[in-house]
Amino acid sequence: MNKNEKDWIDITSGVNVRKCMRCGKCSATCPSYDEMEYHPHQFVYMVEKGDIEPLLNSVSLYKCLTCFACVERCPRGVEPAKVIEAVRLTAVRKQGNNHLLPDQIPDMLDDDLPQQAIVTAFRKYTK
Amino acid sequence: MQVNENFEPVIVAFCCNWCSYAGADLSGTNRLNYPANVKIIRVPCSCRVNPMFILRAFQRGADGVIICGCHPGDCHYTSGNYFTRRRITLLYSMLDFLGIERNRTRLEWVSAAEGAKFAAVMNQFVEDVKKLGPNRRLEDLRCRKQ
Amino acid sequence: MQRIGVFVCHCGTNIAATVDVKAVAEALSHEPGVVVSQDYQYMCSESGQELVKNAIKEHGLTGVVICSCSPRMHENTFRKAAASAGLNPYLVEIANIREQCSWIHKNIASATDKAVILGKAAVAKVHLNAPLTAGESPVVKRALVIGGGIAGIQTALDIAEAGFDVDIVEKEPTIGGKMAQIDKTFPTLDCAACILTPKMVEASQNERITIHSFSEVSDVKGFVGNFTVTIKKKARYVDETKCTGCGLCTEKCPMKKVPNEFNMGLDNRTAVYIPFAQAVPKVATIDPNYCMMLKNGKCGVCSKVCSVGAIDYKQTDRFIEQKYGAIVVATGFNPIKLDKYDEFAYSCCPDVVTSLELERLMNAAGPNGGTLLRPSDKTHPHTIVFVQCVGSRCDDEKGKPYCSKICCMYTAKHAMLIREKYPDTEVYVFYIDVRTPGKNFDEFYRRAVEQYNVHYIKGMVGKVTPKADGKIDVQASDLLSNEQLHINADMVVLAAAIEPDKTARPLATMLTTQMDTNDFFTEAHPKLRPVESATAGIFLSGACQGPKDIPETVAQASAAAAKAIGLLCKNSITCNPCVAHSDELMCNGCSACEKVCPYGAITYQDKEFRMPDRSTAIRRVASVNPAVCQGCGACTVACPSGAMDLNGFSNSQIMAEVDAICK
Amino acid sequence: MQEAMIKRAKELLADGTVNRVMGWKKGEFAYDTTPAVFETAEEIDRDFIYNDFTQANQSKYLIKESRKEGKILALLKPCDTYSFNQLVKEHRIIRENVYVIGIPGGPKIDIEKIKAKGITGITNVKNEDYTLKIETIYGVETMPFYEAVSVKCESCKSKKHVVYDELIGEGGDILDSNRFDMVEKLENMTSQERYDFWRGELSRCIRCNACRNVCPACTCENCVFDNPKSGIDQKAAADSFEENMFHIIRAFHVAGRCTDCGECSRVCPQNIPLHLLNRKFIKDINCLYGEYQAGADTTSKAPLTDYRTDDCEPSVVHERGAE
Repeated sequence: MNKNEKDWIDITSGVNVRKCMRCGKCSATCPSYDEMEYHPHQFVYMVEKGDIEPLLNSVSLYKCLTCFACVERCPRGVEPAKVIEAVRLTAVRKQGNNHLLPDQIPDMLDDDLPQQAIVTAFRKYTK
Repeated sequence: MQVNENFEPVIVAFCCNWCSYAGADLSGTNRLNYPANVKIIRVPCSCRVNPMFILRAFQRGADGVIICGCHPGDCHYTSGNYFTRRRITLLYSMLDFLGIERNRTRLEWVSAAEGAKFAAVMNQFVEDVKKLGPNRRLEDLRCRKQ
Repeated sequence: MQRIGVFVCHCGTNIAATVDVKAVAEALSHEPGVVVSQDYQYMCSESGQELVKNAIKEHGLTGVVICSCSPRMHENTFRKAAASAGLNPYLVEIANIREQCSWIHKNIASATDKAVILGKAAVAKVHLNAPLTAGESPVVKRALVIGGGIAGIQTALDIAEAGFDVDIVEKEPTIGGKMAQIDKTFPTLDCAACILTPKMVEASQNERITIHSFSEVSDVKGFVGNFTVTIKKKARYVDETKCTGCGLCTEKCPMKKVPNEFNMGLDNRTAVYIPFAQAVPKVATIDPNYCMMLKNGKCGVCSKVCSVGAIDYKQTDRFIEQKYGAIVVATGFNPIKLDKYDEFAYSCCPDVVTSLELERLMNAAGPNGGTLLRPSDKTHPHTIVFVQCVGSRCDDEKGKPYCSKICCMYTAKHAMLIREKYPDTEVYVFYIDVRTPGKNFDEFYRRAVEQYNVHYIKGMVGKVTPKADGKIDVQASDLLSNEQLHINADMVVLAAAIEPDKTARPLATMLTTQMDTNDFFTEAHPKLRPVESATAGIFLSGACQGPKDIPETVAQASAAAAKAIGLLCKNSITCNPCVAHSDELMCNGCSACEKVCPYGAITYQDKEFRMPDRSTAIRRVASVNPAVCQGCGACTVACPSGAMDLNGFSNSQIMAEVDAICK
Repeated sequence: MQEAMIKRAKELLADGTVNRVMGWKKGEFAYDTTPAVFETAEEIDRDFIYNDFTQANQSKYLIKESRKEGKILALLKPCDTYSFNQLVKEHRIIRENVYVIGIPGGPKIDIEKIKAKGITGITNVKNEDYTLKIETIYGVETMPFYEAVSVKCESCKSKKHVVYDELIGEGGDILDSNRFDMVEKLENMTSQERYDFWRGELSRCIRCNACRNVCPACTCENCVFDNPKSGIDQKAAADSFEENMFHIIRAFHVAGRCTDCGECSRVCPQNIPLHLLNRKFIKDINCLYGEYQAGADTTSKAPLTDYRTDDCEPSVVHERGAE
């Protein structure tokens, strides 16, 4: 267990993962659930355990739409999307640079992309 | 500062009747030692302790003042110690602001069941005050013992 | 001149082994005012007490200091001894030289020194002790119960049984409360109405019980043993004394489209109505928001059909004033409103209902006569999803932070009843935790799973979407199999959190009782005084104090009744004389003391004072009701001018102790 | 501005809305202004003054005045309205008996600051476009207005009138002030440095009671320091302890009620920065129990007569800042 990484996620996300009461409403509400290897509630639980390595290497990181449905619905105010975001940032920073610059996004857009994905992409990559 | 081994501080402890005074009794019942420097004054509730009493103690020669009350939420009068907590926090902050040594004042929550805690708190407090030496910053010279 | 006697106890060797008791008696004999200073083997023994009594008489003592064990042990013993020798008991002070001296110190010299100092402090204090007399205040032998649900009914019945008059104030037209709306009760599955309605009738027929239905408490004055309460009897436009409850008016009333609150708005009633068949009192009430006669003066059918002439359109609110010795609060609970939970589609889909609505849907006296039908199209539901913890255990402003306690059990009950009555129905229960502590509770829940094949799924529902075909898509997570589910449901039942009734907070203000941040009444002690409020004479019954099921509610209701009876049995109450008092000449009238008083013992009044320049001035000054004050002293420190002081622990007494210790 | 006030005051007197007017009165010199009650239009014409020197907070006088027959007109600067509200909240001022006109406040100037420049024999001071023309018996001197601004106005907290029946001039807003800077500086000193600082200040106290008598929060019928029964009464400080005692207790008694009007320091003949003690309490209350401005309203619970079950423990005092 990497304590520094856990602390870093705690700080960057601003989320207290110990508030989770394991109801799973985040995962129940998640539109990307089926795409994900680890689901929102697992993110919260695994970060709480400090079991972050598998998350860093999981495709789930990039499947989160950052639609904030889980944040909106969580009865305990845990804000899972922010945890996922923090893990994602950890992964991105680990590799030394930002993989996607805002300038590159216009070229990558295609017409079938949902509007929300575009907005959330900006939210994701302009940190 | 030079620690004077022979310095015996005067410690005044205000204890609420329902929890801390009973806690002090319990540490007696269990024969748990703490220094004889500590003299207890019984008050109905920690919220009865007026800042005037604390200053008065320092004036008359006390070297340390400690207030003990029921744990927050357990007050016999339901809310007394919550008021105590605010008042005493502000008072201690003011004394600190005026440059009075921090370890001369303390507030502790001791329940009627915590005889051991009472003794431990008093041992620690007396030791801390001993390290500070006699109260010189908030004394009344006229009351100084020769 | 004070004449003080000092009595130093050996307590066998308990004190004498580490404290030189003779030296203590000798040292204290030189203190100012001390005329006699003695030591004795066992001061608390019969002969020890005789010694004190004789000294009081012989030396004409004005104060007594006993150096012995903790005052928590024998203060009362010595106070009684002093009183029997003719000395005011509050002129006795104890110096604790056992628990706080001989038992904790090993060095005889330092223990003796400390004992002397503790003795000196007690002598210094007793110099300033004033004789105090415990006041007495009479007890009015009548109780008020606020709220006529099962809690209020049980409390009233128990108090009446003990031989005291008791009034129930109920804001609705009938007593019965939430239990009257419930279909079956867990874990026995007996019919709620069958066990409640006899109690309602019993209450109405008991000659010691007066029911003020459709009434509210509008003002409370006074204190323990002597409350004066103003009750507002809301205009029901029907003369209660004449109405026979025949129901003819309700049949003939042309205004038939009024949402029926007893059936949770699932069907309609008339503008003049009797909430349900077994209502007590069985008296009609006219709803002024819908009655055409009251709104625009056109109709008057009910008045025409009423054979006893009970209809009175001119009726107005009436106020009655009554004195009570004790008040029991039984204001109960309500399910929270769910309109903020968009994800459950409660507001937009009629087939998403709360559990209390389901109770009515399943009740034989309910809108469907006991057949479970979907509210939207009146068809049988085949798949029903229950969602637990809706609004309970929530950390946000939409819900409540606490567990509502009853939902796990009633959901198991609903699931079981549905499976029993309609075995072709699939029932899913989404839970976070199943909490079933209680006699036969877990067995009950297991029966739902094992015998009735209710599908319990660990996980929460995330989204409920009504579909065009009338079905409802329920998207949820199954945390144990780690998958997201979609259930094609016919009905969704939400276990809404429960909250205290909205009338509780203004009532708490009137009663000067405390509430927690969730508006539940706070008990005087969470473990040892669970049915009393911190304010003397106010007792708590049922869910107004916290979420409770029926057995617990009834248990607490009877406990509150027992406490109230204990009070009403007394002819008068002795007050603790160590109470606060205000020096009116110094009081600024700033209200600081009033705001910190946990008992509402301090009131303000305008008084006329003669000023030094012979003019008169009207000033607002505090006065303490000694019957209500418990003597904590919070007010004495809040008071900047020092006008407020505490008997027995006055500013000067405590400072005298401080001085003696620091000298 | 003075003309507008006089005009309105006379109107209100004439139409019987009020029977007295509370304002400021000329002294021997223009800079020498005193709060005063006017009963007639003539008195107002003769003596009423409102200028850069009218600093005094009038609220405290209204305790007595609002208990007299008839209604009184009070002209309140923004900072005075806070004290006024606080006194209404404490039932000291009878609100119905006061007609409040909000008037623009400072910055006011402090004659002592001008005198400190070595300027003597002052007969009149004029503010010409933020340059002070100081007429003295020796001739005219000038100095920038802002160098003479009084201490209490230097860190003005609000230009907003929190209570009024009408306004003359424009209302303002709550300001971001730097009023806690000095408190913070002291907090960052060592305990010994703080002790030395306060001994240096408080040892000058001559117990003239000016701070207490001017303070709109110190309104006790009988002050504990004048009451022989209180056990702490003292006429003059006989020892350094008593110097401390007086100011600690005074600050504690006004804690949560002090509106930070700054009058205590303004009137101190020994220039002791007494407002720092009050600001220390205000700062602590703000950080520990949430922002609270005494006098901002008449209904909120005062921090010392209120509590939260999750309030911090007093040990925070011992854990923060320099030892």
